[in-house]
Amino acid sequence: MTTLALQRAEAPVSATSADQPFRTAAGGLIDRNRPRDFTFDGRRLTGCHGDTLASALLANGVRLVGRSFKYHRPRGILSAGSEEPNALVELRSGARREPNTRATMAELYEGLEATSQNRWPTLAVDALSVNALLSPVFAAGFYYKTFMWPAAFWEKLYEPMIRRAAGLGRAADAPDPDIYDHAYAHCDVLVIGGGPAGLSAALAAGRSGARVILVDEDFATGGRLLAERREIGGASGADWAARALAELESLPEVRILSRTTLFGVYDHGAYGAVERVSDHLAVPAAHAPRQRLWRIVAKRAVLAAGAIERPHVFGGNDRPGVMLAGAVRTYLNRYGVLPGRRLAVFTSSDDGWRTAADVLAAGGELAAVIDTRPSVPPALRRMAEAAGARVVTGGYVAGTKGHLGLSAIQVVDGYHSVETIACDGLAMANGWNPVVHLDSHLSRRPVWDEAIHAFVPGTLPSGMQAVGAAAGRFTLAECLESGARAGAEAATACGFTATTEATPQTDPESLDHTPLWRVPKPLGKAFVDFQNDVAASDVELAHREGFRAVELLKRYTTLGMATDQGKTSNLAGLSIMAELTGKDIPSVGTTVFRPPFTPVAIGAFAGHHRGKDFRATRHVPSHAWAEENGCVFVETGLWLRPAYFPRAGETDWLDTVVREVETVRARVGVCDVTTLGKIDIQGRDALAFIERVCANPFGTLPVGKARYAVLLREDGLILDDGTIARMGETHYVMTASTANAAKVMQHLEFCRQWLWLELDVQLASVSEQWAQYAVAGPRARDTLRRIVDPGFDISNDAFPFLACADVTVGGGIPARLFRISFSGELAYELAVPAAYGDAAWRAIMQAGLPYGITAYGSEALSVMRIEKGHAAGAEINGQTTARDLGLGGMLAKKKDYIGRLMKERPAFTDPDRPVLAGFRPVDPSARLRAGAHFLARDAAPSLEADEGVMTSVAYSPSLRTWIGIGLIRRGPERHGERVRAYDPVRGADIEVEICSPVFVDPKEEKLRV
Amino acid sequence: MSEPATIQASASLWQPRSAWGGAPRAGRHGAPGQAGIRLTLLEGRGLATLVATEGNEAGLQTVLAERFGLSAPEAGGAAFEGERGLVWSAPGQWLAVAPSPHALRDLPEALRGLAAVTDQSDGRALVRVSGPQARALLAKGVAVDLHPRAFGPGRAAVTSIAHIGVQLWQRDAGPSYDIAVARSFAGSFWAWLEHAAAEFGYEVATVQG
Amino acid sequence: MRIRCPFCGERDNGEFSYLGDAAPRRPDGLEASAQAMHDYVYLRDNPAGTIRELWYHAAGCRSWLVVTRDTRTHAIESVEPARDVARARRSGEAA
Amino acid sequence: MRYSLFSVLGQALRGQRDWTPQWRDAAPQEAYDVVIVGGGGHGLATAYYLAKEHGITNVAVLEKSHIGSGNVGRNTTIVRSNYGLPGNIPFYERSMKLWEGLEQDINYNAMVSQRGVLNLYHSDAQRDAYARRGNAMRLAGIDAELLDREGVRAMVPFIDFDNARFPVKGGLIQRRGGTVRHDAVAWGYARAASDRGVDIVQNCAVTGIRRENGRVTGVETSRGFIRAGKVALSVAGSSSLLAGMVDMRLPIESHVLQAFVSEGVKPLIDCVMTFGAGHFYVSQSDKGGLVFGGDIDGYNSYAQRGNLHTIEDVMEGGMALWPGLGRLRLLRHWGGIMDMSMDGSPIIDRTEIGGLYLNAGWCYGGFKATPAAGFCFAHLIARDEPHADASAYRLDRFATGHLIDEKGMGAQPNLH
Repeated sequence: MTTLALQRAEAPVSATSADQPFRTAAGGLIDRNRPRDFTFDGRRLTGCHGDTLASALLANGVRLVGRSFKYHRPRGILSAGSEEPNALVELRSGARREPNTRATMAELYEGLEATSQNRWPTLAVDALSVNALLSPVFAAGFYYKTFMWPAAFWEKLYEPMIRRAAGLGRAADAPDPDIYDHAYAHCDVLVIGGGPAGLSAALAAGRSGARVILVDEDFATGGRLLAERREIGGASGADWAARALAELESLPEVRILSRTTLFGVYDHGAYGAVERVSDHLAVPAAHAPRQRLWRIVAKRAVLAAGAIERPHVFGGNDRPGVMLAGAVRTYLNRYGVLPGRRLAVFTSSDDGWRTAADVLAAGGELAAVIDTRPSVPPALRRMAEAAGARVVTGGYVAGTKGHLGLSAIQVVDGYHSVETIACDGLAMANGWNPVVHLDSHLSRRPVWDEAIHAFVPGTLPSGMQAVGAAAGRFTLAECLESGARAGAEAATACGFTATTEATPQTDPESLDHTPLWRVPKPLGKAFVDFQNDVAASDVELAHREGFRAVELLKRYTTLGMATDQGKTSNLAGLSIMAELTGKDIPSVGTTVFRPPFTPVAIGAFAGHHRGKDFRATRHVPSHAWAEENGCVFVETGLWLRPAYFPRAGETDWLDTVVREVETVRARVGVCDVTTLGKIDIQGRDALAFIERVCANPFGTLPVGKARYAVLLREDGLILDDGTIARMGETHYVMTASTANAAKVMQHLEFCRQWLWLELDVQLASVSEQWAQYAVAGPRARDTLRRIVDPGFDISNDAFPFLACADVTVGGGIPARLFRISFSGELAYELAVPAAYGDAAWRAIMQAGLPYGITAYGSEALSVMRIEKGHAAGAEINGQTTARDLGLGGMLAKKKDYIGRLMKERPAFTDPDRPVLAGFRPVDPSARLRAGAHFLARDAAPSLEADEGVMTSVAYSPSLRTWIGIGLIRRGPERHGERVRAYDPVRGADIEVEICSPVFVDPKEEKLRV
Repeated sequence: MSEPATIQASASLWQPRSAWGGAPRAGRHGAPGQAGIRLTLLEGRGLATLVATEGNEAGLQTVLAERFGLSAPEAGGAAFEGERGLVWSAPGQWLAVAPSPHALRDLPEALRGLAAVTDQSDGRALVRVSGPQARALLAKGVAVDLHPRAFGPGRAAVTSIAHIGVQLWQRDAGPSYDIAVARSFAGSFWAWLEHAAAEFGYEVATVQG
Repeated sequence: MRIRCPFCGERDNGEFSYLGDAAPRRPDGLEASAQAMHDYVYLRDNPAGTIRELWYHAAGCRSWLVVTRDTRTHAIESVEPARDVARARRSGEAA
Repeated sequence: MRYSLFSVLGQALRGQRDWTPQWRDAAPQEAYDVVIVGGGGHGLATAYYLAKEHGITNVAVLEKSHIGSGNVGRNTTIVRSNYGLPGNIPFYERSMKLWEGLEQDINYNAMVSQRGVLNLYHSDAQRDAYARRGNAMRLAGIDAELLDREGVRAMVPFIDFDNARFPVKGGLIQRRGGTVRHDAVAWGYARAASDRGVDIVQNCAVTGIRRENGRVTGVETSRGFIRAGKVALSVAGSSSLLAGMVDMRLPIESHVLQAFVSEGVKPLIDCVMTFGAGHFYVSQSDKGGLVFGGDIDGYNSYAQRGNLHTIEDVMEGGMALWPGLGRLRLLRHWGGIMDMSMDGSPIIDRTEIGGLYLNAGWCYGGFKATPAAGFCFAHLIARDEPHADASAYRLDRFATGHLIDEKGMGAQPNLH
């Protein structure tokens, strides 16, 4: 410390920068030749390349930056990093508006637009600053005690009022125009933090050849080395950092991610980080993402995230101009900015005196140094006094003065007399807290280190090590040494040969520090949590009311719950609670830090998956034809299915669907049913396997035949239904419903790999290989005769109902033909290799032309299945048994299968259970709707009167009326009875007659012709 | 097995359609400068899944080696001779790849009793990803470590990209990778590829067989 | 969370789907009792500590796996193919 | 001191000096008529209603940490009674009605905000399923409205109507649903129960349950043995562990559910909204943060944290539904441990052990249930018979098949 130059610089501020009156004449890491114009609240200002918004504002003498959350007190810039609680602004405008952006982290770019928030009408004159006058009322938790009368006023009056006042900035009100990216990265050693410890660790690990990722939240690498006047091996710290960075960049297996925040630590070496790829630009370059979310997997991690300085708790400590002492040094040394014309230092450590020295070195005026310790090293005192500064030891700052910014401090000396000292800047140095946030993410609690009066990492998850200031080792020498050692150890643990070099010589420093958790007698409100306006008096109140456990304190006062997660406030709150309860700080404990370390844009997490790309869209093989022909599609799971194919002159969807159904019932239609799951089951024990997974018997199914299949869950309810076709002696093809295809495959694999591994079964999903088309209607066979190659006899005799066979189409293209029907018509399903799906569809349309073929979609398909009383997704909803759906009779009696026992539970065999029936409106013009509940005609609506529910409805072209199927108590016994379909959410109450669920061709004559 | 070479097409109607559909546009796209990515659509390939029957893996290996000159690689492997090869898919399961479906026509019969063979030639869309930024591109979607120390030519993975199931294998140290994606997902997969490749600049081409 | 599939290597848990405790044994066969089936389907030890559980590598090799994991810390002790575990159980029964 | 505008203003003038602890931090007595294990919302509400409704005040609530340290303090604050099955409907409506009068009843402002719960639908099938549920609610006299697309647009014009992968077609809204300041529920019940004589014992972990002749006699705790006539377990998240102390296996697994809050912003959304085509639901707190969540992580866990896969899934849902969220930042995410039951519905029942009662299996529905769970559990404990509104929540329903499976997912807890 004493080695630092103390002489006053010749010209305190830049002579050429009249527009940046607080910019020093020289020095700093900014580029003075690259001015950057920006605006704050519409005011045009200029900064330099290399500035943050905060440093540029300070360079322009702007101290008032925002208004506080609750009391709307004027606030300025407290810090120079990601811990900033006060200087939050709205950045950019329109669809790119970003509320609550830390001015200390926003890299200045040409044209930057910033607006202050949470004020009206202006930052300087804020109407709600009246809240500050009401602060005696607005103590912690006051709202739990009032606003209760009258009850209805909460939503109408009190809450809207509170909500409007709360909330800081305004979110954008249009969709985010930028793109976000994701990337995965893997490494041996992950180093978190680009300060001296992190750089040392990365160098030690990187030199060994290990794959290293260095993550640093700053845009310039070096951490505190950029902010301090320090020496390493005879060079300046900043130069050392630059050399380290250059070497790291030259190592092929080292990746440096700057402008990147490691925000979360997850299980098993997984980490989340967000890279602000384009936030330092007005608009991202073409094709470039705004931000990229990195998912990093690391074998080892070195935490070198540094430390955060602690404010003092005294009256008016939130006034613009009061700053952390380290931040003052950052503005002086890195940005070449004097944070005030006349600065005072309030310190409890030797570290604070470093700020005094740097102020002088930068040409600033030092008004005073107030040290809470009774004695300070004489050399330090001499330095300050030589510069004309008032020095007070064993005293404290009790209060501050100033309107919208600091104009004076009120100092209490060792004799309790109050002295007012004029100054426009105050630097607070009350010790540093290691950043223990990340190592807490895996539920590890930090432990108290009495030597440094701070929490340090406790037991870390295996593979993780903390170094440097993050481990409570604050001296530069310790940072370099512990970083290098940890980096080498991590690389060695990954199998590399790493050596550590001797730690270079650093200039001496003193860590002497006796924290003052709060001043004894503050003058005015003494803030603990700046952003949430939690004062020391609120902690006292929480204590008085029994909210003494640290989590209760946090929740009652909102201490540490603001956007900074209490980075500068938590310990102050704990220490006051410790004092009030007579405990020591570690007994009070600490709250759990949660990810993310700093807030992360929601868009970054979502990445590519938004809008139409939220989830994949699956296309059916006939999609191109359908599009060409004006099809209307419908989302069905991930599939985009053709719903109906409107033709000219049709006025609405119902017109079209009726025409499609009538055409199928009278002539022929074709429908893409590729979305069904298709599973090839082969193997010696294929049949035994099918017998165990299906509830109905298959032992008698011959080769060349297909059968309806019901699968139950082990709890006895229906899992899915489909068909199983026996294509060969040991070769079956099973279909599953569109919605359940993946679930059924997983279930079959479970049975094969876990339950019955003794069975020789091979499963292969062929859902994607085959395009499958239902060709249905009286002319289906005629149509298919022109598709299936001539060698195959598909006559009714040779290929009867439920037949299946391998055939060829189009002159030798292999295909599968199944004579199965969902529509109740003479129908086939033809499967062709998917590449020929488009061709086959066009060929079928052409082949069916003479018979008046129509394409039909899922709507017509659904109408026809309802006309036939076939259950589908609305009935097979995970709450129904086979018996409920009228399938009880087909279940096997003499075999064990999944779900056999549980389906016999009393509730499932209760004769009063709602079961499947059909419904017809008594007034044939009435429209039915699914979701209506059934009530007796004379029943008053009540839960007790509920007899069941309509599950599916359709307008039946065959019956010229709406029809429905549904579940109703004792349905099959009640055909002919009338009940109400009660649908109050759509204002309907319709009398319906219970009937058979099979409305069309109940004798199934059409199927077999 | 489909045999396009021998099909006597009854009409010009019966033309196969690319699994990529109309999504890809040939040519140069994305950021200007030297293209970092080359995307080559692999058309007309033969694909089949082989699922070994219980306890017959050794016999399967022998027949594959003797009759087809192929070896079934271990978990996570891909064994290729030119454009023919086998890619591990699951325990006891492989994806057979050949320049055309025709080249795989003898497999089912030759492996009868040893493995269930299922044609998948139409079920997947294939793309080859190469170019100086190929690895960086795939890192945007593939959670598997593709660094040369962890993954190289002859390695394969079944995983997902952008919520879409893929099978990928590395062809050479260039690096170039082949990616197979289920046909119905091809359009969405392509949308992701374009999104991810745009910042590197990319070119699109097609090869047959 | 990362799960090391014995076939595919370490993958994010998002590639897997979860079933639950691997301890309950399905009472196979026509002679199984409803009580035993009820216990198999519904009752769980749900330990705070080590559990052997069934996962399915849905987005990978479609293998069912038995993962031995601590439910308090998520630490994974082992991952085995479910087939091997089932086979070992059976041979244990036979012996 | 009674809370009122008068007392608040009075204390403002007196420097807030006269406030006293909101509840007594009691030391455990030797014996109680009823010991409630678990000082969460449910346990505290149970104690309150035991005292208020049944005059039973010789009651201790034992909490291993501090009150409200479990799920009542880490949920997404939603209250609603929009269920579709008869086993659930009367219970949750009981809860809703208790919420509506809670603050005046316990003299504590828990900020019950009936701003509406809107479930979006994206297909005809989903619309009909919602109609089915809404109609069931209406049968029970509960408010439910089915909105079309334009009705939804009027409420939440900022969501994606034009470019959505799964277009919004409408929604089911329960206007009486809303949010409640979660911590305040625990504190308010604690204060009200304490005022009626209940002992709230913090830092008192139950380590064993003593039985004699098939009946409970008390609990072993970290602060010694406490005799009890009746023991009531109200420890969702850890129910299996407590049940394990008496060798009971439950149809429950413990799973982690993550929750999220964004930075505070000026008012954006004035209802609770759920996405019907992905895992995302959202509301805005009075402080301005968007509070949102999605699906459980899906694996058994007792760690109060989850993993990135689920986080991305939730955010993708959020961006898909509401593309303006992109630049808003996630402030914090955390996890809570859920009792996930085998049919997705809770258990409020006696056990086979005399005097031992179980309140468990809440899945992620426990918060909204707090008043009714306390009310019905107190009834069960006091009278030894289930309250009519909770009579379906039997432990033997898995054996009888009287499941209450709203989603139809079956015996797999992580799918509910």
